[in-house]
Amino acid sequence: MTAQAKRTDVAAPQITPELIAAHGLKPDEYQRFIALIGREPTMTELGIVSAMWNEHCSYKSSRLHLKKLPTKAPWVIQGPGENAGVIDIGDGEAAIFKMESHNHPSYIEPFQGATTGVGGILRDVFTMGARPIACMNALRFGAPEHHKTKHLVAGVVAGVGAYGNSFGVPTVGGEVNFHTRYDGNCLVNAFALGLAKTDAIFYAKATGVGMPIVYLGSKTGRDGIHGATMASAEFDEKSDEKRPTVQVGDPFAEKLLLEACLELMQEDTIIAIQDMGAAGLTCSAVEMGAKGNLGIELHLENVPCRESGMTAYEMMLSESQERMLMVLKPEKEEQARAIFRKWGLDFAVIGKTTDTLRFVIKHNGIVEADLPIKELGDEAPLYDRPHEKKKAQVMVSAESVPAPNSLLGALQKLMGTPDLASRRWVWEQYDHIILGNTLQRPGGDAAVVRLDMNRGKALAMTCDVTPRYCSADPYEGGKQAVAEAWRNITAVGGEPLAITDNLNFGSPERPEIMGEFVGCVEGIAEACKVLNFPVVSGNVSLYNENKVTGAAILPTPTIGGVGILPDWKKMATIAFKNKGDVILVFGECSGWLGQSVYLREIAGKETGAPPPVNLETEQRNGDFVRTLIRSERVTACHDCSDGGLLVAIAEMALAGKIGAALESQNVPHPHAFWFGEDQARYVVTANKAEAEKIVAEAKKANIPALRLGIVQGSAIALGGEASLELTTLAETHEDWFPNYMKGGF
Amino acid sequence: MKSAVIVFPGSNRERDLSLALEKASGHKSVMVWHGDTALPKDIDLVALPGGFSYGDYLRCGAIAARANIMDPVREHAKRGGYVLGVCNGFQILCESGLLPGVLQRNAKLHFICRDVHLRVERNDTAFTSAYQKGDVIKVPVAHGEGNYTADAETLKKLESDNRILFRYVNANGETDERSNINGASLSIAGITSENGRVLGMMPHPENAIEMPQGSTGGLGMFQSLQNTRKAA
Amino acid sequence: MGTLKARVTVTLKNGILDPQGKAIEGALTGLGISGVGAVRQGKVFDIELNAANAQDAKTQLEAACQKLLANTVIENYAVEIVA
Amino acid sequence: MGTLKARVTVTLKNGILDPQGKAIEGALTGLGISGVGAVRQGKVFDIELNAANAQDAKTQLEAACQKLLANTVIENYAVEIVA
Ligand SMILES: Nc1ncnc2c1ncn2[C@@H]1O[C@H](COP(=O)(O)OP(=O)(O)O)[C@@H](O)[C@H]1O
Ligand SMILES: [Mg+2]
Repeated sequence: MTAQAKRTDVAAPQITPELIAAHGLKPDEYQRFIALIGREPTMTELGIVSAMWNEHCSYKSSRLHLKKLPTKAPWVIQGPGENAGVIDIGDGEAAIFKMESHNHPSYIEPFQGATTGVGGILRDVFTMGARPIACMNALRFGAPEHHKTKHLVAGVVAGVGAYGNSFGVPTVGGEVNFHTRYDGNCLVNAFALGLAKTDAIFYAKATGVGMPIVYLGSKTGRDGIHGATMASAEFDEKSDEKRPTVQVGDPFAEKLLLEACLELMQEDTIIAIQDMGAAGLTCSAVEMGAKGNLGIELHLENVPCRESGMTAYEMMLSESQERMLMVLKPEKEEQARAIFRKWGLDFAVIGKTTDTLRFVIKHNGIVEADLPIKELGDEAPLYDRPHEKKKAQVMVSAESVPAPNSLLGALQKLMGTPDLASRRWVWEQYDHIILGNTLQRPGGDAAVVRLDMNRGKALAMTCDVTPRYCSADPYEGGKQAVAEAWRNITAVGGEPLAITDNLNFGSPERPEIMGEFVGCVEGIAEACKVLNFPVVSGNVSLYNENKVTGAAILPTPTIGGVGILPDWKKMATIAFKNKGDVILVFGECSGWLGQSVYLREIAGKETGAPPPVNLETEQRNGDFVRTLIRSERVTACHDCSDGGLLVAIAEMALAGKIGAALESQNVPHPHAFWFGEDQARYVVTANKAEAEKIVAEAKKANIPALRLGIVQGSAIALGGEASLELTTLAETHEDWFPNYMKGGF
Repeated sequence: MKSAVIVFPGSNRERDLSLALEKASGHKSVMVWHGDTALPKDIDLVALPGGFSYGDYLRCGAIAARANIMDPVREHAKRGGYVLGVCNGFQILCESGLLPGVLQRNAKLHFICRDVHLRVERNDTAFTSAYQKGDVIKVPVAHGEGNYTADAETLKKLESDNRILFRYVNANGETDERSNINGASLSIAGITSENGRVLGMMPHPENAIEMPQGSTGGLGMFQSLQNTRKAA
Repeated sequence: MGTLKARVTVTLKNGILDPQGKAIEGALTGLGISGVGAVRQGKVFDIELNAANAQDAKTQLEAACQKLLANTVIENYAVEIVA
Repeated sequence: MGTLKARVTVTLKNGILDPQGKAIEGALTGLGISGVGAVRQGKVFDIELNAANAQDAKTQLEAACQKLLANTVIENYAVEIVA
């Protein structure tokens, strides 16, 4: 059956070491492939293996460590390994979600890179039978003053918006950070969540021999050929010129594809379905066959093409968007075709499943590839790359950090810095209300989206990571990212259920970077285990570094967390509600300034050990706060993160348009108290009588609780300092982004 | 009130709109496919939903305005039937000639999603009878091309014929540059046909029908339509 | 009968405000391109068409402009057969 | 020094997907315009410019294309001095 594949029509290029290198294969990897197939590959086969064995598809540097992540819980229906993770949210319903990066394409062409990133993640979700109900996006850019930053921000934000807005899913949350370590390599991490019935979830695993393989969606062009390979190649000076054919997103086609797929899924017609993402047809077809222990035979002359003269190599590697592959019940072919016709989409039978366990590609009768299908995945290289543990950073003592002239002056300044300024400029470009179920819009802790108008059930979701913590201490930083996501969900009254992770790092071939990766993964694993917050899907993006400067990005393991609210009517929001309410903080305030925003922005130093995360404390404090919220005893709640207590209070005041009279605390270093970034803390408000009871209960439960002041007036007042008017503060907070982006295209 | 919601490929607020119609009237609206050549019988209101019909490629609403179903919609309007176009629906109404003018890119070129204030300029229409004249209501917008533009003569006529039904205003009910979020001529957020039975508007009343959504400012419109039916 | 190539250019009528053009004006000046006066943005369509001859193609495309490609309330169009 | 008029035409590079063009193709055929093959949509900018001479204007506008008017990753541009 291993008829030697040979091209006879055109002169196939000689397979030279250069050509192999250009495909991103190391010499020993190529030898491994030769040994596997026992002969020289054809061009198409070389293309196929380069796609299957690159970092993006094979996870060759990360696989070993990803195994450490906990992936199980009674409510997990599907963990990592499918298009997206699936959790049970009760009543026969499932939430299906995932996050994925589109970093490198977005750096090259920010608008299209971002659109296709959003498109890809939406497809991952609806491939499984879920109607998408929410998106988020975690964005990281270089220093604001870097010459490319503004252009990238403008393009990425417009692209995220253009796709989601047109597709018709609300974009309800995300993150934006600026740091010089992203100068040569921005990060675009897109999250999508959809809803399905637990008994109508669709998987990629093919079953049955001789079943038709159907191509759906848009036509194939020469888009992004080698996109998947590009995603694993470091940037050099030249890649600005050496532009591959950029993929263009077509949200309109995707919307049609969604409706057509969901309509088809109403009927019992589909055996397996898989979207075409990175390395398009190759990855999707191999995956369907390998998962089902089946061979696949494709006849490429039946692939709908947008351009003439496309070769097998090009068709197998094209990354044209808005396409799907499906194994169909043979008797349902006409019914399925009619649905796709109705939606104006291509529908073509391009092959069948076989019992040979071979991946056979024919084009006009010529065998272009004939490879063992399971080995393409199973025998992909697996590396245990050397990794170095980072030296522990010293603790920064409060007395070593200068106090500001005025605490409120420092607050005012912080609220207008790039990382703490309002992101309104960003999220107002996203339709965050479509479908009518967004109960907490961007700007709070977690976004809250109800399932429908008639029920109390709602989902909370958030994106979090603090890269500067991860850089200073990968293990603690990994824990912190999970803990913050867990906390943000808790802060709205949600029960955290599961996460998706998007691990963005530099080159794994550098031991210090690999050390960051391993440290972060282990930290994430530990936090997930203790908090019972398993990982159900994720994505790894490596080689995020700039060859010109040699600088890797900050280690950025973005966590997308999802939780549930049984009754959204009891949810908490960050806004101050009533004058006279008492402001409390739960959790220990030790005044931890190492790696704080205060230290960086006011004292000009980015040093020290980040705040440690005690997961038992997180759990205890969080459970306490959630119970308070669910029994409707608090009037507002906000977790305490970047910038510390005073920043959290300022955000609550701005959201509620009511000020706060804060009481001076009897502490040795007020600036450390008010700006320290200790973890596991929540700021809440409650009426006076309730507040007293709550404090007593907290003490009994061994949870530190402090009264900070009263909600009142139109300014923030603290001790004897001149108070800070909210209108002034709001201006500082709101104006940074639009001013920065003025004239930006 | 019996209503039909037209679904074009790329429409994406058809569910939001039909939910709002249903909430106010207690009746489900019929979804009608763009390729159909007739409306269902006894329809009082045809609603064109928001979205990006045909991707909003070429010009927003342009391709949809030429869909099969638009002929019967035009006939329905000619007969004096009610037509409501929201957001993309407004753009389609302009492109199909049922309303004058066009909707251009927002003056600042960005898509804008936020709550805005609208002033109800008349309450003697089927769409606004549940409001008071001069009411300031809060409803969200979500569009990239809502900048209403027409030639000077058309604008003058719209004004003199009292066909401007909603204007963007500040919280005090005054028009000003800041509240005119997309740069629309005369701060126009919504206009009607000469007989007042065709309304096109950019904001989304269907996303402001209960407090959890942030406002109930849009509910009055659906109640108005319901009252109209009762009165009729 | 053969395949012709045509270019249709659609531009805004005089007097119609052009928000995109205006934004570009400002941005160009901001980028240090000096001396920029009015900017007006329009569209081009490069179209391949099967037609008996150039005249026939032109007639067809003018119909296309009238029916769809241009919004004649605010836009002008020009049809040019290129090859 | 005088005011010149220029037209900048920006078109998609070959092989780059043009969803707009595709949608228009379909719509034109639906409207009964027969024989329509591929449609590709681009942009034109009609620009008034103060410049010493045509050559100078061209140089300026090419810079404008590079910096703003064209997305050179996926688009080509052409500058033409009209008057
Ligand atoms: N790219 C974005 N898209 C949508 N919303 C965003 C984006 N960036 C930030 N936000 C929103 O702004 C708010 C503040 O973000 P952030 O400071 O990261 O919150 P937190 O510190 O609670 O994690 C959040 O509600 C977040 O969802
Ligand atoms: Mg938070």
